[in-house]
Amino acid sequence: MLTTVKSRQLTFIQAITDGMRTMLKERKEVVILGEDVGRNGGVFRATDGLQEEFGEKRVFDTPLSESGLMGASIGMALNGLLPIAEIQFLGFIYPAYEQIMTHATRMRYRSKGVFTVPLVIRAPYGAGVRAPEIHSDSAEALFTHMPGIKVVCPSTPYDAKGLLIAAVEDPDPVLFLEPLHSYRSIRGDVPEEKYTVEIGKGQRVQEGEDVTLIAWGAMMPVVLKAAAEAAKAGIACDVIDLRTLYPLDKDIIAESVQKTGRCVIVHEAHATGGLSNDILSIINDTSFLYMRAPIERVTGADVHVPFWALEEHYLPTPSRVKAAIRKVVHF
Amino acid sequence: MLTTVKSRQLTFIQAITDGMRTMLKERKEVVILGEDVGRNGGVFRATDGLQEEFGEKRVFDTPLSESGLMGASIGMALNGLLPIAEIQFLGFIYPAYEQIMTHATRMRYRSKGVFTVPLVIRAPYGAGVRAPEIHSDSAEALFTHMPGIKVVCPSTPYDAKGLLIAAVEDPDPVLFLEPLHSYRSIRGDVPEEKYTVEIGKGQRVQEGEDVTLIAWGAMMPVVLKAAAEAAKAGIACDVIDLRTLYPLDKDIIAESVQKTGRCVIVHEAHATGGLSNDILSIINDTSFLYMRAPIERVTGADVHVPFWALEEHYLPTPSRVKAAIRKVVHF
Amino acid sequence: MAAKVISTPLLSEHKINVHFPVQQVVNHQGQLVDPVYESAINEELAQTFYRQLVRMRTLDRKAKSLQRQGRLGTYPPFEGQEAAQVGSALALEADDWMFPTYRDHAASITFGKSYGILSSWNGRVEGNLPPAGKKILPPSVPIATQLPLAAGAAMAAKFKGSSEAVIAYFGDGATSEGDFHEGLNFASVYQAPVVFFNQNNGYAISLPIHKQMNSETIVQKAVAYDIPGVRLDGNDIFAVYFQTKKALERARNGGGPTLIEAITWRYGAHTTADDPSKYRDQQESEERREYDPVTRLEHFIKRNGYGDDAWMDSVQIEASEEIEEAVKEMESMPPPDINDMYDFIFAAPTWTIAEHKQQYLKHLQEEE
Amino acid sequence: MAAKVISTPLLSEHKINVHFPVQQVVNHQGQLVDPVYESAINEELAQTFYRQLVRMRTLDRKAKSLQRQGRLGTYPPFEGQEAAQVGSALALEADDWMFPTYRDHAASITFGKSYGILSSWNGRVEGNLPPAGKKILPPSVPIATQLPLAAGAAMAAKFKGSSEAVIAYFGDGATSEGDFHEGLNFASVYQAPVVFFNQNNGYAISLPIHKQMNSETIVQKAVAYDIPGVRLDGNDIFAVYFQTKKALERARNGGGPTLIEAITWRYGAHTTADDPSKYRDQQESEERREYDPVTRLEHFIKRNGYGDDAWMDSVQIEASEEIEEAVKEMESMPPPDINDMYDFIFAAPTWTIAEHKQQYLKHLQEEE
Ligand SMILES: Cc1ncc(C[n+]2csc(CCOP(=O)(O)OP(=O)(O)O)c2C)c(N)n1
Ligand SMILES: Cc1ncc(C[n+]2csc(CCOP(=O)(O)OP(=O)(O)O)c2C)c(N)n1
Ligand SMILES: [Mg+2]
Ligand SMILES: [Mg+2]
Repeated sequence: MLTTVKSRQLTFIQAITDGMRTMLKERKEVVILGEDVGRNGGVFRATDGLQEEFGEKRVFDTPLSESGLMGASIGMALNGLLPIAEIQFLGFIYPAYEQIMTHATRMRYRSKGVFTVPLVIRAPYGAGVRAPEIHSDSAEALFTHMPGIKVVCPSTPYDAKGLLIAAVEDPDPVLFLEPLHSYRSIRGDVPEEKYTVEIGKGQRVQEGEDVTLIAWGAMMPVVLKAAAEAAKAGIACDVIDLRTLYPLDKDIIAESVQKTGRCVIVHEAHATGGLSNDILSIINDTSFLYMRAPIERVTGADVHVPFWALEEHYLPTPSRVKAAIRKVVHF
Repeated sequence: MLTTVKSRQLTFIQAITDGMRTMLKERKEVVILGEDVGRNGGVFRATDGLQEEFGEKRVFDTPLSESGLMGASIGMALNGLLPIAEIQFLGFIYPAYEQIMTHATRMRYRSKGVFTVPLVIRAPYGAGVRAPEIHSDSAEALFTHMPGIKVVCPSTPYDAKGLLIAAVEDPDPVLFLEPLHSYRSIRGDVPEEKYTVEIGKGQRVQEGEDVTLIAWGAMMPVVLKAAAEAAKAGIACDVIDLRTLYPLDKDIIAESVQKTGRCVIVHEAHATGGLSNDILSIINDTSFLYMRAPIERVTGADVHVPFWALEEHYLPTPSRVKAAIRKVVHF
Repeated sequence: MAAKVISTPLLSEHKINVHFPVQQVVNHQGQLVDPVYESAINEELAQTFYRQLVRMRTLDRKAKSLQRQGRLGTYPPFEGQEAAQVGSALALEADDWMFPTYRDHAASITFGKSYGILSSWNGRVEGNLPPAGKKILPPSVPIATQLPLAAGAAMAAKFKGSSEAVIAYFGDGATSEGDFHEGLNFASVYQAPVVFFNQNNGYAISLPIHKQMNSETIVQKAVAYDIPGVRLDGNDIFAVYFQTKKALERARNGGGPTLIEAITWRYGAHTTADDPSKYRDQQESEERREYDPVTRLEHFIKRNGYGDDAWMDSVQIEASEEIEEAVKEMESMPPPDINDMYDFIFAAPTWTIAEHKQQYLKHLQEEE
Repeated sequence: MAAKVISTPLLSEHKINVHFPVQQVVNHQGQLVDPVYESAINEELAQTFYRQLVRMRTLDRKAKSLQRQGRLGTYPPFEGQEAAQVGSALALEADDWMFPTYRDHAASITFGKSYGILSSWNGRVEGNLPPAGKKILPPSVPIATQLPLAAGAAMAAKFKGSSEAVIAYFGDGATSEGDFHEGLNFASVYQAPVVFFNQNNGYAISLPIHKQMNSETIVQKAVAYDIPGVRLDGNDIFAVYFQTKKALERARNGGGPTLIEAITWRYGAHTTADDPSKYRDQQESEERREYDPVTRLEHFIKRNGYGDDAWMDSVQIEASEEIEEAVKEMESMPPPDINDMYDFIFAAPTWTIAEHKQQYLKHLQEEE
């Protein structure tokens, strides 16, 4: 028997909308809330049309109040709903940090599982779209460090829908990071049906023997470009898209670096305290004897994302990644 | 000519009080504010007697409002004062995270140095004193990752006073972490006069050739105990007290591991995203070829500090550190 | 019924002085002062109130004594606030939600938690667990953070069309936090069925209310959200009970949230680790016993012939026995389970947690 | 002078309906309606107001046009709000502090910033810099966070015994944030010399005010802090100017903070990236031009013979020339300096920053 899966080309952001629509249909407990998500359909249009389709009860605007939004979402999750709360930009999650850290992440442990918080927090992150300050932060490490919340960050439309659905179905809080730079610049095949991408699993997007490249989200196109150029120079890269930032896919990392013995990690966030260092520690713990060169990290500097006239100098570029590849290969 | 420096034995917390008193005398712009810091002298008595001595204008209570406290302190710093703001426990800094991340740390860069925030934030941190939940968090990594704020954490009364004074004199925001477990359990010689300990410099507290032990704050006594026991087993530890958590003292770390080729890092905070991984990255960058064994990390697990009946099982112990030392030595 | 709202002359050109009179049903001498409630009060109600007040005071005193003996960790006593907590908790329906703080054990127990709640002050997470199906949240430690949660739980109740209402407790100090504001704003915007029950006990640790806020009352903050505000004598269990019931009914009937300010007092320390004489005159504090919630109810009961000294003694004896029993039970709890530390972070442990657990358990074994 | 505060009857048993009348000096037809201010108004004042309003409107329109031409990035227009910003900024003393938002360029420029402020919308940090010694903070992007800062700056002014006062701007949406509450509470507790100047322009991006809050006005939130509240016609520059001056004087004289609600309107989009027709009727928005702040002042000036069409034309020409000049200057700015990214995080770069800088500059060189 042959089953055909219907799919269509969607932009990254359309895939996210599609994921939300799928779950609004699937589970009557799903509600979407946040600043401007209702009539306006979100400042990026991620929730465009959803209020019209599902009504104001399911998809609604909140006051300009991130702590209130987060606290109320946690309260709704405690009382049987499955909220998807949008934070307009990741840099505006800081006022909600308290609610996330003291309640979303701790309710299960402090009640031995009696009270739980099945909550999805969606937030666009990252630089490169000429936004004002604070709008371009990559603050994932503030969430991966603290127990009780999972963090995912897709780089393709397919993964965006699949991870979003997995996040809604996860019984615990999930921070769903959206590379805003990819919203409209990336398209891909997305099945119409419901499917999930497993949280905690990375993906090898290109096979190679010489160097492991590890990245996620908006850095994937950068890394793939560098890999393509490296290929021309005869260097074969094993490219890993992590997809989940906590818990990291230890196995895929270890397997790859044990093969290549060399590794370049790329992210937008600041170097100190960035996730590259967590990856380093996985490599230290699993693959010490395999490493043939120090690991190279291509990251944002330990400075704020600058005002946008300079942001291109903040962000990792294919050229910087290529230089790092050269460095680990020629060590 | 002989100069004698008068000093006396103080507890850790007395040294902090002494540092504040010194700066209240030295600079009329210094003000101390926070919840219960005035008449009550702080819940741990760190500001005991200071309001009586310097008056309600210099040392005053604030409403129960961490974001207000932090925002107002930043505003005062903008307008010429040198505030020392107390957060009652580090776990209650989360509501102030927004103010710290969007203003304290960014005012200088967004104004090219026209407006600056010479602010000290004091906060007791850590577990082991049978406190209720949230009171025992070690959240230093949330601050070391983000640009624009320095983080220090003394382990001795001498360093506590010296680093506090350096923090007040620093032209930028400094988070001053106080190992609350050490408040009364640690005593030491503290000069009466004003002196500073340089921010950004660690200290070798024990010389050894076999293994580097790196820790800070409340973990120092734990590490020293393990080092003493290791010595009995013939293992000589090079023990480093980092003292400053951002910027880390790269040189002292590199120098030590290049000598020993083996390293154990100890901290209370969770493993994922903990500062141990930053230290790993320094070692990766500076000392790859020197390392003779994978680095061992003895840290809090990726779980919340448990309710206190179990906290002894969360905290690193000399026994766990000793086991890690054995492991790196016998690799 | 008399108008409950009086506007007094303006204080300054641009300042409005709002006045919310203090609601009282029974005064401190045990006299009924609001005849409206006469028909709603009977012997059974008075005796129920009394039994629970005595239990709670006995429990609190027991806890303090256990703490002094080193059998309990740091503990936040509530003596003086029993009427506010018991009266409001008794006003709830079985299906309602409660969001208490660390000081609200009397409310939590009255609404169904066991005395085992005390074990949380021995660092036992088990103290946080309600009886099956009972929607009593673990006490909120970070101040005011429970208020947006309560708003959200109430929004969900409305969403589901259930008849659940929500009560959230908080102190005078909590009103300074942003979460107080954001919680009340959310509840008012969505007209969520929640009662924000403030216990104004005059202090937040060492800070007296007049340094916490510039406003004379807490209730006037209701004006900011245009929601009903009620100021009442929190040591008068009848006022507490009837006004909370009314607010809960309004909430259930779509009337949205209410802010209640219950004026009360803690006689003792903030917690057993605190020395109140550092920041206030404890002699004066003791003088407030004239307005004590338990004594007041005794006066009322005697006045109305609902009970005599012998009956009161029997209530006390029963309470003491019950609590001794509960303490025994608490002290024979099995030791804490190390697995609890790892097993309730997520529904299923991530590999990092599983690894940390395995490593640590192995280490413990090897240590032996 | 007439009493400014009227209490209307209570809405429900426990609800107080406070009423702050809308202060107006000149109505939308340009008629003086509050004779109290007659003697304080003269030709010079009216002309000063007018010149600045025209400049600001011209600047805003120029910015929108530059944005459409791709010569400026995303930009948040303020057309409609000129009187609120200009009137309040002119009420300040030279030594005062200003904490503006991203939409408050008219206030910032009126108080002394250069038109170069626009360059910040080309991602240039230079747009944030005030003239030497001028205490105009960079615009606050994270909503409401500037309010506790303003309270703190005012506390410091009081501490130093200086005569500085502080003004902080914020929108209707900002009132929902915890920082609004914490900032006002701090200012009221310490009676700090600060004016919280709210521009109620009806919307926070797409959210209309009646979904932002359950209260009918913003000014009534002053009751929560027991501070003076003033509600005024924000399109009436005279009302704005005189009331702000009064509030600033009160602040300077130890009278503490004031909350001002200036009712105004933004005709256009939230920012140039926003499509307002998605969430409101733009035709209705245009109809509000009947209450326009600039037209109103024109009516007033003509009515009083303070200027004729020719004079107004000359003002417009002058403003246009001035702004064309400023745009030229902005567009001939030297390119941004990469060093700026590294050199202003700390007074002296830490080693990690120094290393990142050195590595990156080296990489750039090698790339060439
Ligand atoms: C966010 C936060 N900041 C500080 C504390 C420390 N703290 C515990 S109780 C308390 C005072 C609370 O006062 P109030 O709200 O009046 O309640 P009460 O203790 O009087 O019942 C403080 C400051 C905390 N628990 N949470
Ligand atoms: C903390 C935070 N959350 C969200 C945003 C995104 N945002 C920018 S402007 C705005 C609306 C502000 O509305 P209002 O306070 O009324 O000011 P206005 O834009 O009308 O001048 C929002 C939600 C932000 N800048 N900061
Ligand atoms: Mg209190
Ligand atoms: Mg607005």
